[in-house]
Amino acid sequence: MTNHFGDVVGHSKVIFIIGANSAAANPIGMKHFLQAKDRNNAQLIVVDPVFTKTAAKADHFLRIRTGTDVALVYGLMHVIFKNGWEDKEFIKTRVYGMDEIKAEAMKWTPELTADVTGIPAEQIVQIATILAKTKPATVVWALGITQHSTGTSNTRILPILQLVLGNMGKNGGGCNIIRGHDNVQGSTDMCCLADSLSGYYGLAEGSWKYFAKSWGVDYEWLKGRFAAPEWMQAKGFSLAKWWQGVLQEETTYSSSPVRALWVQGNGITSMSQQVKIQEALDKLDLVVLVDPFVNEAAVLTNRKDDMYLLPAATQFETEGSVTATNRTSQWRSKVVDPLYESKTDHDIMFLFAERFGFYDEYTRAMKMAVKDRELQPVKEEFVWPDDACREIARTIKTIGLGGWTPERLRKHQENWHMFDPLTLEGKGPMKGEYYGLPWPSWDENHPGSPVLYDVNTPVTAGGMGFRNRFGLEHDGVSQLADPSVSVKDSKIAGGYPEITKDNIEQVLGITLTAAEKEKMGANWKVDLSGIINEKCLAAGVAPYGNARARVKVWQFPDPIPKHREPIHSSRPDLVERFPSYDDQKNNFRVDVKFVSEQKAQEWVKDFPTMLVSMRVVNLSGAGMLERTSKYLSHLTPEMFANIHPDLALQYGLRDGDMMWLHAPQGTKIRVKAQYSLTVTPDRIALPYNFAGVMQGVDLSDNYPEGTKPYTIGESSNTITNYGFDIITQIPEYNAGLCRIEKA
Amino acid sequence: MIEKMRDKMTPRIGRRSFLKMAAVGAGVGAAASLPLGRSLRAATAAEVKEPFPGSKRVKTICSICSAGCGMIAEVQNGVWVRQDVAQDHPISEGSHCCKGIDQIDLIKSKQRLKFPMKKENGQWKRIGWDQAVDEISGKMLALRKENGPDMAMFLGSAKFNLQQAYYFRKFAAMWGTNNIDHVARI
Amino acid sequence: MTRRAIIVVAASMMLASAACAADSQIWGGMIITNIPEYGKDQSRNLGPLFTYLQGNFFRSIFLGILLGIPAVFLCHYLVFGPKVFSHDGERIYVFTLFNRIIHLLAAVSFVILVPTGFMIVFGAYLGGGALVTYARHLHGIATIVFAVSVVPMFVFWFVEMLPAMDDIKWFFMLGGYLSRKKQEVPAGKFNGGQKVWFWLATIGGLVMIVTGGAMYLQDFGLGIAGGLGMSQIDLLRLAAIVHNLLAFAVVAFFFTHVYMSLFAIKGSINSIITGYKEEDEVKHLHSSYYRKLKQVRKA
Amino acid sequence: MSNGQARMKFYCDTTRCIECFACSVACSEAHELPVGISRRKVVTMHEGIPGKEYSISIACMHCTDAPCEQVCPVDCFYIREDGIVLHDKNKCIGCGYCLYACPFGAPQFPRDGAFGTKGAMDKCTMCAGGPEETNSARERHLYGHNRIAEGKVPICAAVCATNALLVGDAEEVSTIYRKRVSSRGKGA
Repeated sequence: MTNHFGDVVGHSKVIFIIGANSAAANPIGMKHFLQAKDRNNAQLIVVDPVFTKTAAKADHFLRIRTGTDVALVYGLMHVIFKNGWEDKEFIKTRVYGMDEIKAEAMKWTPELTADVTGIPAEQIVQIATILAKTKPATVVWALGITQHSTGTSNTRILPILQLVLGNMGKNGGGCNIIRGHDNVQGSTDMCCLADSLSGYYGLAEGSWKYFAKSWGVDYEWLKGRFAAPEWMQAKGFSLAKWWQGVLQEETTYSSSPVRALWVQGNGITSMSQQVKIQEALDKLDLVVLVDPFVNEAAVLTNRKDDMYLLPAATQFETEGSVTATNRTSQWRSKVVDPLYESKTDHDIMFLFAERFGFYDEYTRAMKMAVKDRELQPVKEEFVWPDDACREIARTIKTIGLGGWTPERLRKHQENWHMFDPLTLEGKGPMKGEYYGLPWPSWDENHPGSPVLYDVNTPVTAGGMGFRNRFGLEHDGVSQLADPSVSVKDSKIAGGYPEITKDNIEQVLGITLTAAEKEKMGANWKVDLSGIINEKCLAAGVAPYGNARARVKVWQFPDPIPKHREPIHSSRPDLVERFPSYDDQKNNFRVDVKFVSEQKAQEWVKDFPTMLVSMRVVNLSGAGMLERTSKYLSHLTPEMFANIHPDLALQYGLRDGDMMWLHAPQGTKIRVKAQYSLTVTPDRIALPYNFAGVMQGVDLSDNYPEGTKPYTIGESSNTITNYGFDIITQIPEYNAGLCRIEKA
Repeated sequence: MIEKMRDKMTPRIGRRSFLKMAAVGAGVGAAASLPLGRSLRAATAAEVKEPFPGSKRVKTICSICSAGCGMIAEVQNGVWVRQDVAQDHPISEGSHCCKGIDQIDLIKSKQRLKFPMKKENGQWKRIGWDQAVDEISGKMLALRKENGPDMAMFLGSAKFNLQQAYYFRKFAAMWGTNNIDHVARI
Repeated sequence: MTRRAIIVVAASMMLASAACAADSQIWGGMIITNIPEYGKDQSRNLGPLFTYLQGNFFRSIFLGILLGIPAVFLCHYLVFGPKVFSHDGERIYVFTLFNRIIHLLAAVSFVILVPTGFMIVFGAYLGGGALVTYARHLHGIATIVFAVSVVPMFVFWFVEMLPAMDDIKWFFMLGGYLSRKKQEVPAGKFNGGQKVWFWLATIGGLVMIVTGGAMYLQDFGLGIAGGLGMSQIDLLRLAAIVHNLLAFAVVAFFFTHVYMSLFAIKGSINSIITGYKEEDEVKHLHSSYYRKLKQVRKA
Repeated sequence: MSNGQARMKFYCDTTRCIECFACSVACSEAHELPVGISRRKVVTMHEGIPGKEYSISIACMHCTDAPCEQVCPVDCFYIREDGIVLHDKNKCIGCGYCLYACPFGAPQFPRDGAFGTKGAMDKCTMCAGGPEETNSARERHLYGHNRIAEGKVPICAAVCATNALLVGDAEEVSTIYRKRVSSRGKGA
């Protein structure tokens, strides 16, 4: 989220929601959208394959065919460019590569867009007009956008739309992406990811060296922990396809097959390819599942030995901070001590670190601090979570977590009432700070940045330009912002590069002492001394630079986003015109099929119905948590599929009848047909929050005694079609095909 | 005709009893979003009885979704007795969805995993922490010896707090693998 | 037989309650159809109607019946006195043992049903709570006893209870009860008054069972309401109205029946205990029947 | 209202209600109701029909001329001076008359035992408990929490995800709603 919910209420005139059902997934977010409607007369535009509860509150509802988001946005941009409604000044001064976008957009006439997306041409023109004429508009999305084989393109095209409209860095504008779990933003920022180190540092040698230093360990020791140095810098297996590391059916590239699985609080029963996951679980040598509830992976597998369940405490039995979707950090206090024999997650990690022989190295950094501009040991014992919090604050520069000290976060919690819900600004003693110090909060005095990329606010008050991340120029064009774009109160006029040891004196026009130079890190990202940060803020300069937003990513298979039909498309005629990518070699250590799977056969002939996954309000994630609540489980007592009566009757299905749904990969699930007019007869919608039944087989006996939730059901992900994003490898949950059969 | 009959349906005043009418509405700022009637008065201290004497109100954050709603947990003698709304929270202003307001039930759920367990010959068996840690670490290290550190896959959680998430990444790094992931792929 | 019936009824009740535990007919999705309809002109208006009737009249009418009818009979007794018949004549066998047992069952059930019914109606004056709740449950249990008796009763007296010309005459002279004179009253085995009571108690009784059962079970999901084209709650409202209205008549006739058998005709109660009626009584009060008996005997 | 006394009312703004069930679950959880008893319900009308679909949260509306109070054979209802309609479970015989009279399907009946008979009626108390001693364990057991006595707002309205559900003095509730509608302007 570049902005925040209160900002939408306060300023947005249009809320363009695409691929998000806030009313079910995030009702408190929905509250803010409805408040914006009531207070600003904001128009709510909802794009979704299904008429959701969010759509029910919309002023305009666009029923899109799954997997055609890029086409739709190009269609909107076509109208905008054709009429010259784009924000020319913004594009000229702060964006790089827009010409190619414009050229692509000009191909997407409303008629072509209508044919591809299924949205009437007049409606496309109408919505484009609203977006162009009503400002500011905010764009909201969630997993409906990301979970596609073109997920990366989808997530790029929407910010590009906002750049075209000049809505970035403005109150009431921006891209407000609604994240899923309570700390998914934080866990992502901390990069529990196979392709990054905490703070999105990447896996290059420089990053590892920085982290070795930050952790107070010898880089060579750390390197020695890995199978070989090359594997240290290679992406690991991803959550989406780790099972190929076990099964090795597609070619894998790793120093070892995956033999042990360690799951700590991850509902892998909500992942796609459940059958493959089941096979992999059966084949592994060791399965360790750490969770407050039984991880239903333990139920999915039929393995007989070498599987352990360790009881983790919930987040109410421990203390720490969580990052909300708007980058705000909130302190979460402990309510009660860990119940039963459960232990907190970090205690479990400490316990095993000790057995694995790296406890000292693991916890060393918590006993260190930056003193005299250098990281050094300062005490014998650490205090959890305060010292971990301080460690993160001093280490993670990329997204500016320097201000997140436990003291400040606790103070914000104590003073909830002193912050304004619309602006997040503090009042009284909290004056000058934004609630939860939304990152970047560059240092201990920085108030946090409620709205990203806002050049009309001084850096010290949360303003900044776009980040200079991809060099100073490309194809001979400067990547820095136009001289006319100066961040307010900045000592430097116009754009400037990211600050490094080498350029700091020149860019800021200062002279450093020899001592400062000696202690300073190579650049702002790896400067543990904090000198770069300090000097930059003194000059009103964001350490990461003031650059152009690039709409062209020259390293990607699609430098500018392109519409590509889903792997399993309902329109074979369009597959010819907009085929998927070439098959991919070695992404996250495994090959991925694209066009070969897409063209393996004309899927729609055998699988004529589109498959859409959806959320129900009472369940989240894999649903194990909520299904153990008697009240929540009572709201959806069993797994179902929303199906239009016309479609159901083609198969002789009455309301409440059971049906089989078959997927192209040969898997099937047995679910109840629930008549609903929220779907059209060409698609059905399934909630994905059930588990405990697999392809018609009830797995109740696999639950340890007394742990079975009140409701179990088929996981819709058993029939989620094959398909993964080319960059991030997120599975294609939200576009696929199936065949209906009466059970 | 029925409408006329209905008009006649006047309440029988005589049958009303007035009990406990004094302790009506009150709650100063706590009722920000609500209309506090002119004619409502604050309940006196004598009327406002504490249902859980000596309990403390812990401010915390809902653990369901990323909106980050505030929560008030009432704790009495180390037991979470009641969940209340956090009216002054800057993001949620007291609101919750059904999952958020039911957090107390989820945490106190009967189906919680209460002790370490292992599956042996197809049967679940209760074991102690010591045994669990011994056996798991023994097996992990043995496999590591055979295949190197990339034989492990670590799947972390979006329900960790920030500090735990950071330490989980560090855990995998010090184990010596990049086979670590969690639910956010984009 | 009784026990078996109880088991059958209990089992069906359990089934019904299990069926509705899954999806309530009242509080489930059906609640919506009910709410917007309430009080609208085009709807059946059963909700407001029930509220109006129950809120204003039912209790008063019951009070009127409870006090009024006995008062009328007291006056009648004082003015006209009981009818006395000779015990010297022959005794005529009119009720078989089976008749009497069944009637006894019905009698027992009525002796429970009517007072407990009144206890529910006037529950407020009894303070509600456990006492009236038990009365309600007893009302329900007695219903089972009544249900067991009503069918055979209906079957074995059905033919003799069919209307006849005598009945019209009987009604014109009100059975001769408004006179101290001993006269022959036109009536078959059963007189016009008895016949009305019979039909009310059997057909009316069955309706009472059904409506009462519906109210007792409340949230049953047997598709009955849907079959009748109404919502469950409207069905219940209708049941409550019908049950109360019918109860007026049933209670009134029950009082009459009791008065006649215990007070108005001296010793007439014996016939349903022993099976025999005094010849004198039959001759006067069931003259047509008496003549028929004589003819049969002659033949 | 004639005497200037506030009359506590619920109002559900259907343009705001998103069927999130927060009110219903909050109510069940706070008052520890058995599953199957929902003092508060959320229903959606015309689901899936653009422009017509709306959701609404329903419970006891605490009617001024409460029909339930008029039909109760044991007079277990009483109406507080602030308009909250409450009842005495110790008096209630579970006859169901209040349910027949209620336009909102508010009265609920727990199933006692195998015969499916009804126990004492249960309904929304606007979090004001019952006739037992305020905040006593017995009151909590029979009627749930008495938040009103604690100076708090009923949990359903307090928790409402979108502030669709309003509670308070009838006039003030309508003022809030009017303000919302007028600021919404002519759009939509």
